[in-house]
Amino acid sequence: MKVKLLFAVILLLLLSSLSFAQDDSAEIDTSAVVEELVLPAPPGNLSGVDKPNDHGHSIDLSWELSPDDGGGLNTVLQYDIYHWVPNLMLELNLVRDSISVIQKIIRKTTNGIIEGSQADSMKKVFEKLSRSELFDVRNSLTEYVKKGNKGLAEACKSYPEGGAWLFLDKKPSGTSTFDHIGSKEFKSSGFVPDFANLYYRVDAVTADGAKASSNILGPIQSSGQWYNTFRTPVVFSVLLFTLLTVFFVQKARKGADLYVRPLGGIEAVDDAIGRATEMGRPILYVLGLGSAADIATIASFTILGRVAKKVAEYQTELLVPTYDPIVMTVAQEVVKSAYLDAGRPDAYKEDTVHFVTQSQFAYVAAVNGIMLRELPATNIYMGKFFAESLILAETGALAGSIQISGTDEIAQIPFFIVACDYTLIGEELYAASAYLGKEPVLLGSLKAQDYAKAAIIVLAVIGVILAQFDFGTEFVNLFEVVN
Amino acid sequence: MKRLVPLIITFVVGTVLILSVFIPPMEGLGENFTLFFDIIAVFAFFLGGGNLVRVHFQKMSRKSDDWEFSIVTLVGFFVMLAAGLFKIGNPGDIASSVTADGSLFQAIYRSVFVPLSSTMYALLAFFVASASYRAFRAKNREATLLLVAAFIILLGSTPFGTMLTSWVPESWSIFQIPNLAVWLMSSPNLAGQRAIIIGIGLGVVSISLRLILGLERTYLGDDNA
Amino acid sequence: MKKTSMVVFATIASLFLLSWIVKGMFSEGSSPYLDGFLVTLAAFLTLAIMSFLYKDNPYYKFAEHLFVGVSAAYAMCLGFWSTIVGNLIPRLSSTVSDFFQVNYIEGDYNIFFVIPIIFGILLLMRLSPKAGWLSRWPLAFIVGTTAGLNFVRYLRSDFINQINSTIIPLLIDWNGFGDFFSNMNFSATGQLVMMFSNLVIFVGVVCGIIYFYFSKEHTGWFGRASKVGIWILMITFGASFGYTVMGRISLLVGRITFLFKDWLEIIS
Amino acid sequence: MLSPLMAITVQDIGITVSLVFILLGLAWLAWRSFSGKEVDRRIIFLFIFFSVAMPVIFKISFKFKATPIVNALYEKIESLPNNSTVLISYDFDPAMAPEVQPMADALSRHCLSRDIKIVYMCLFPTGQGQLEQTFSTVVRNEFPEKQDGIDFVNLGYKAGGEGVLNVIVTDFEKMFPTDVNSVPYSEIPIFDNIKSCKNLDLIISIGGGRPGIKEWVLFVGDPGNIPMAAGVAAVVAPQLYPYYPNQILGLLGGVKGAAEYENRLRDSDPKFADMPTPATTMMGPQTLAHIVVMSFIIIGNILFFRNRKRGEIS
Repeated sequence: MKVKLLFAVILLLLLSSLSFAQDDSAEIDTSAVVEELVLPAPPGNLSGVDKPNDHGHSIDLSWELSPDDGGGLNTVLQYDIYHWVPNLMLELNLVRDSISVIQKIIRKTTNGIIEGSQADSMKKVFEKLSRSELFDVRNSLTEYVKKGNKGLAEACKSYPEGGAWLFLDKKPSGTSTFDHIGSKEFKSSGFVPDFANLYYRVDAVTADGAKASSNILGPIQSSGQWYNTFRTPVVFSVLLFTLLTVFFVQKARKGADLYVRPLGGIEAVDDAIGRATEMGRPILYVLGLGSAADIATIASFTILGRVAKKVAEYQTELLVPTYDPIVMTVAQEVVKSAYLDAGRPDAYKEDTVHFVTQSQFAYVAAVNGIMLRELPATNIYMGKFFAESLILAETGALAGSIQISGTDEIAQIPFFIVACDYTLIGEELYAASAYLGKEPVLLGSLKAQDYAKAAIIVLAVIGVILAQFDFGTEFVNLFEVVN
Repeated sequence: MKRLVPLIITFVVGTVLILSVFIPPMEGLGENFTLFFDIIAVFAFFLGGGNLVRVHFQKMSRKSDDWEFSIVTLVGFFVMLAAGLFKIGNPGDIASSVTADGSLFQAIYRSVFVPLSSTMYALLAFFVASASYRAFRAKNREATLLLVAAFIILLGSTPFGTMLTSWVPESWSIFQIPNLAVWLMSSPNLAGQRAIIIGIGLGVVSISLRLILGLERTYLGDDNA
Repeated sequence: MKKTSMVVFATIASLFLLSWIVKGMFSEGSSPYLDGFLVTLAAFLTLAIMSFLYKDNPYYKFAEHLFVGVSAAYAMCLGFWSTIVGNLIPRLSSTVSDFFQVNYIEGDYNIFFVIPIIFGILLLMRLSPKAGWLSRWPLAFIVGTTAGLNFVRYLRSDFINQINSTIIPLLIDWNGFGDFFSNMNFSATGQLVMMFSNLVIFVGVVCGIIYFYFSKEHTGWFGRASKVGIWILMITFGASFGYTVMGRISLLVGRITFLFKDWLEIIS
Repeated sequence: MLSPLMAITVQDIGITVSLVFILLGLAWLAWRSFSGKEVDRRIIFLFIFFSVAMPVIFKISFKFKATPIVNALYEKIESLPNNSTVLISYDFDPAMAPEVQPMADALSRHCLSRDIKIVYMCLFPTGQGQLEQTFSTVVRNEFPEKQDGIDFVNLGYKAGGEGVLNVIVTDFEKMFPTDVNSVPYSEIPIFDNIKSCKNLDLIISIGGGRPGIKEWVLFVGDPGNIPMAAGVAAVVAPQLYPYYPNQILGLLGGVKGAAEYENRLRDSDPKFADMPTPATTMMGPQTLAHIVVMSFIIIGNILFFRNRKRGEIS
């Protein structure tokens, strides 16, 4: 009961101070300008549209520069943009201010409290309240704002009565557009209601403070759109790519023979396994630091499957130290089934794939240790690699192993190329897994990617030819996604 | 159940986020989903911490190799955690920034975390040098191209390169080493990088599509785990 | 412990103890011995990591293990304060918000913010051997979000926008052949070089993509184009290598500066 | 008048001695390699250590002219009107700090001195620790008159990487209900007219990993059509060239980019004459180390070709 009373008192206090607020806004009016000042010519022809292709709550304004901006008297310093708001909005802003004063008292921070007599009086009232009362008042006020905001659109209809011009923003001279991007949240002070009558005005301001107002724009309404037409090129490519992928995956599933060219690095893997067998030394397979959802790691699993199968056939030893626990379980599965495929499930050892640690350099130190102790005949690095790539490849070279690598981490490719014998560059890693796995899903999506690449080549060639002529720009603009 | 629910979640979330790009009213929903994602990402940090504690306690109880060092990890972990969560030594109260100057958290950050992580990466300087002595060879035409490009960039990033070719006249200035280095970066390098990012970009697009459509399920692990 | 390693340990310990005392005696500030300790600790850890270059050793292992623990806790604390306290709690409960002194955020859909909590807790289930499979749900959410976000963004920025950027004029300031030949020079900003650059970019991108085209055998003109592609790629990697050397050396300079300036105070 | 001999300082002697030392070392290395003896990797490590340490001690430094891609960012900041708002994101950890912290400091200095407001945030948890360093060395130290919340604001770190970016491109407050000191968004004057990244005049990401500048371009720069620039560690700089100039208007790559920016800034206005230039200082050791690395490559390759020739004969 007591809280309700308090709430009423505070609200009354706030509403009474609203008359001050209106007085404040009256000051802004151009009629108050002192006579000695030379008025600039006003900006002309203020017009506005609902901001296209957005979720609403925003208006794009544009005007013609004042003749005294960049010419004439050349006195215009800036443009002040105003919008008309109903009293309800001013009231709600005040309530919001008082909520924030309460918050600050609750937070025991005095820094940044709104200046001025009004805030002081609020502060005085609030500081007398107990903590729990403060919370209650705050919650009631918040509820009040929430309810009040819903009536804003209705209140806007009263223009020009029952409201005031509110300063929005200033723009430097030479600017002739302003996008009033309102908030879509009821609770935010920048809230702009959709389908409400909005009014705008732009003032040209000189360095002395003389102001000249443009015509008043309004009523104008903001609204949301259902579809962002600016992004049509993206929609097209999303649809095309999806269709291409689904089409080729289906085709591959039906057993169509989709050609993938052989890759040097993959041929080298087979040779390297043979070499390891001859030398009687193990093969080290490093899956990198990626997670099981990383495309490079997924590609690496397929290659690991192939390597494990060959290893099982040749009866060589395989070592797979892993960095990520999920990657480890998947890798175990892959290796186990590869041994099964090769008809040697008995040769599979549980610790072939083992977890090391999930710390980058500790992992490197451990793998380096394996390299120098076991002296593997071949080291295969496939997956996501970061700064550790060079340390691994360097140590491997020191141990005299043949090294085959592949990663899509661009920054690390040079180190692999320099220190390894074969390197799958970027996308080649993905292609390698499709080539080896012959899985319809992988083959199909590789095909779709190839078609997309072909499209780039064709479009770029046409575009470059057209770009030599003036009418080519229209073609280029097709690929320009604004906003 | 173990597979179907995750596949549905992935499909729904992925589709909503794609649609929210084109359909403005869905923007808010997309924002909320991403906010959920960010919050879950923090739980992933907690999972990382929990995992760390579990692994190192196991190591200690099993007395496996180097188990003594697990104590170091755990002490470091808990001290830092306490310093951060209780804001020990922070000026101001609970609302102050966790990294505020003067806090124990920031002190440990500066004198333990910073030297450790930056020295880890500084080690790479040594390995780069060693690799350039040992492995950087003009084995074939491709390797030679790589080597020459690297050499020009190395020269170009030192005043030495400027000195070496300052006699080249203005009308031939592209052959001055610094200009040549800039040109290498902004022409052939740009072309090569673009070719790679288009390829990898398409790879990412393709795997995203496969994940959303449920064609790619590796990340779920095996059924028994 | 062996006798030699005991001696090494004693020497190192006493040297750093000495450093702490000396630093504490000569440094100014409100708490000289604390500052001295912190700088000495940082120096010790720096040198401990560097000792890895000689060989793997207990000091390195100590530093390394400390790093693992501290970095995990660092990320947890930041995540807790910034996201859990900053974004989650204000949307859940005004009482808890008040405890942490953050503003409660009023919203009609706040109830849905229990979803990330449930998923977060399910994610932690991974720590339990029996309910571990439940962590696949939040994992699916994470994967779905990244896939959904990446799908459109990569298509737009790394595909459509890259086509747009590759369509460049090959003729620049073209006023006929006469003008071209009479003004021809090899200046870095000259017409010839600019035109050549654009040609290299265009041909380089096209040939580079051809190298990554897997559906056709690389023979004939296609093979030659792909050969040009790999040359361009090699120059690219060379440039990257050169740049990386610079980056790595900078880090070393940073550490050495710390040792000489902040710790030993040889330089000012 | 001092005789020329007197003008020789300890520094000059130091530089000469270190150059001689490095030259002798290289000669020894070449001789040892050519006589077919294995050189231990640790000797090479030691060598690199000295060639970096000596110029650090004796402070060899050089001046640099800004390349167009660096200048583009400088000019962009110069062209921004007063009271513009720039966002600087600290997307790096201490390991990259020697390269990129000087950029972050120089950019902050440049913006604040031109009365441009700065919104600081980070996508790396460690970025918040690094931000604190800029605050203590540049913001609070050199610009004591600038006020928190009015001239700059520190939003701190949020987890999620691209998830964070995807929200702030359309709604700032949703992601950052408060700044790092728990001051609510609505009470921060800078944000009066800023609802999303689209209201910013420029976004600069300082980084070198993931999430970093690439994510900024993909999730904020491109979708919101917002001018972007970047300062990055040298390792990733080459990868960002495809986005220049359409998607990134300027790029500082590695410590050289930072040094170029510092020099450009210092030459532009006498008030910057005394500013600290850590990146420029670092270019001295850089240069020597580069020369050593290049010598390694040359020695290695001469060795390689000699051995190959021998292999062919035998």
